[in-house]
Amino acid sequence: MKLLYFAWLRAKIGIAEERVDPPPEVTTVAALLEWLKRRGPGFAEALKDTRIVRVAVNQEYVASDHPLRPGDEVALFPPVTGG
Amino acid sequence: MKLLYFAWLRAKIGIAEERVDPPPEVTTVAALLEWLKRRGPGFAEALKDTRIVRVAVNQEYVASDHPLRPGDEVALFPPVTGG
Amino acid sequence: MIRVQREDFDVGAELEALTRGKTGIGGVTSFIGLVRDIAGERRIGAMTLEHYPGMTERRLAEIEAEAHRRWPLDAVLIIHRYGRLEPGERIVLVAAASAHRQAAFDACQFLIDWLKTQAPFWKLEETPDGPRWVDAQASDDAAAARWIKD
Amino acid sequence: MIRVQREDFDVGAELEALTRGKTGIGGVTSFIGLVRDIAGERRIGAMTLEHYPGMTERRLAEIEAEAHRRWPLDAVLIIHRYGRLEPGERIVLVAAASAHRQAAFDACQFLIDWLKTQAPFWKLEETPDGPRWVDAQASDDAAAARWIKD
Repeated sequence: MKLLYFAWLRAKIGIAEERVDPPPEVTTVAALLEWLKRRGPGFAEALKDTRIVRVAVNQEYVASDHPLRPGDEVALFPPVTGG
Repeated sequence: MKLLYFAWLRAKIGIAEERVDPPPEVTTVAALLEWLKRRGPGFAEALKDTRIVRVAVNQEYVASDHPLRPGDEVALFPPVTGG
Repeated sequence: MIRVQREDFDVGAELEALTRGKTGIGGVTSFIGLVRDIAGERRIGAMTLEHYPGMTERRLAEIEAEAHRRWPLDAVLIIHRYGRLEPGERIVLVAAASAHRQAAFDACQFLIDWLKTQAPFWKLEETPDGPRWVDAQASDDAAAARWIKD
Repeated sequence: MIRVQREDFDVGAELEALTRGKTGIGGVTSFIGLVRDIAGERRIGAMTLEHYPGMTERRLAEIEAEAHRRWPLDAVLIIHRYGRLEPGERIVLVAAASAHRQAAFDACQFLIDWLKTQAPFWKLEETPDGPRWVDAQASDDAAAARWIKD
């Protein structure tokens, strides 16, 4: 699974992109976020309020119950501020 | 008094601009329109429905009861269609 | 700024000049009106725009001033052409620049809506059946009426 | 047409290209977003726009397609820049061309409102107190919510 982090999530986590192989019980976006939080203080800080974390799977916005598959591209980022 | 005609009013009346000296009882826009109607068939045709005639005195839109003075510039035209 | 002219205008240069050196502007909304080759059912060859020199400039200046009174704008632009114009040619450019996007949008819509019912311009279309004066549109009156304050 | 690029764009040339040869277009409404030197109380030196390559283009293409579904448009344009931009620089250009003025206005407003809440861009401002990520605006959510159909 490919993970991408943007804006202040990237800054807090300290990496822009990584490949991970989460345990089999991580089958949804919500489970992935909980698993990531436990990977270190940067993750815990970046993901402490998941209500303000937006998630895209394969470049489409998804809700927290969205199912995940091993080959997915999952991006985590704050609310967008373009335009 | 200077009179200006635009668009199809000008085309029907056949002149773009003239100087007139109406009789003393022509003290308002409404009276001017009635007096002009009697000046010939082009005027009668152009002014037969005064509801669709717009009037500007000294380049400001006015209503039919607006008073007139000898030195005024009075323009008659159809509803505008710019933009 | 307002201008009434026979010549075409350069949209990019005009909008650039409108905002140059004003770094508090967050957005510029503009509307360009073009000559269409069809109006309702009628095919149009070209049109000639007549106007009332002097009064046109006065009305446009009043519309510009009214926009400034109603919204917090950094700049307003109205350029309107007259003379003979072919399909595809530009007729009018209106633009409003503001720190705030919604003010720029609302003011720009106000400018074109009021211009259409207030500025003394008239269109004579060249049609296959001969020249034809364009009628005022009830929809333009309705659009302008949105901006009348109670 | 959509484009995501680091370089500046030529507004006049872009709008000209949008309408060229399409003589059924009556009006083009456009919005240009610019970098402001002040945001709320904070003085801004410059900002860096980050984006999500790939997803950005997909979202903008969906916004373009949605505008075409909702209004009778002849053309839609979205150009958005990324990278470091100084006050006064252009960030974004959106435009909608239609036979009908109101459709052009509504579609243009929709484009920028949806872009602001949907397209994955983030702004990092340079302030006297150091770099600062711009917060999403509740007013932008409210503006976008106008276009949600029941």
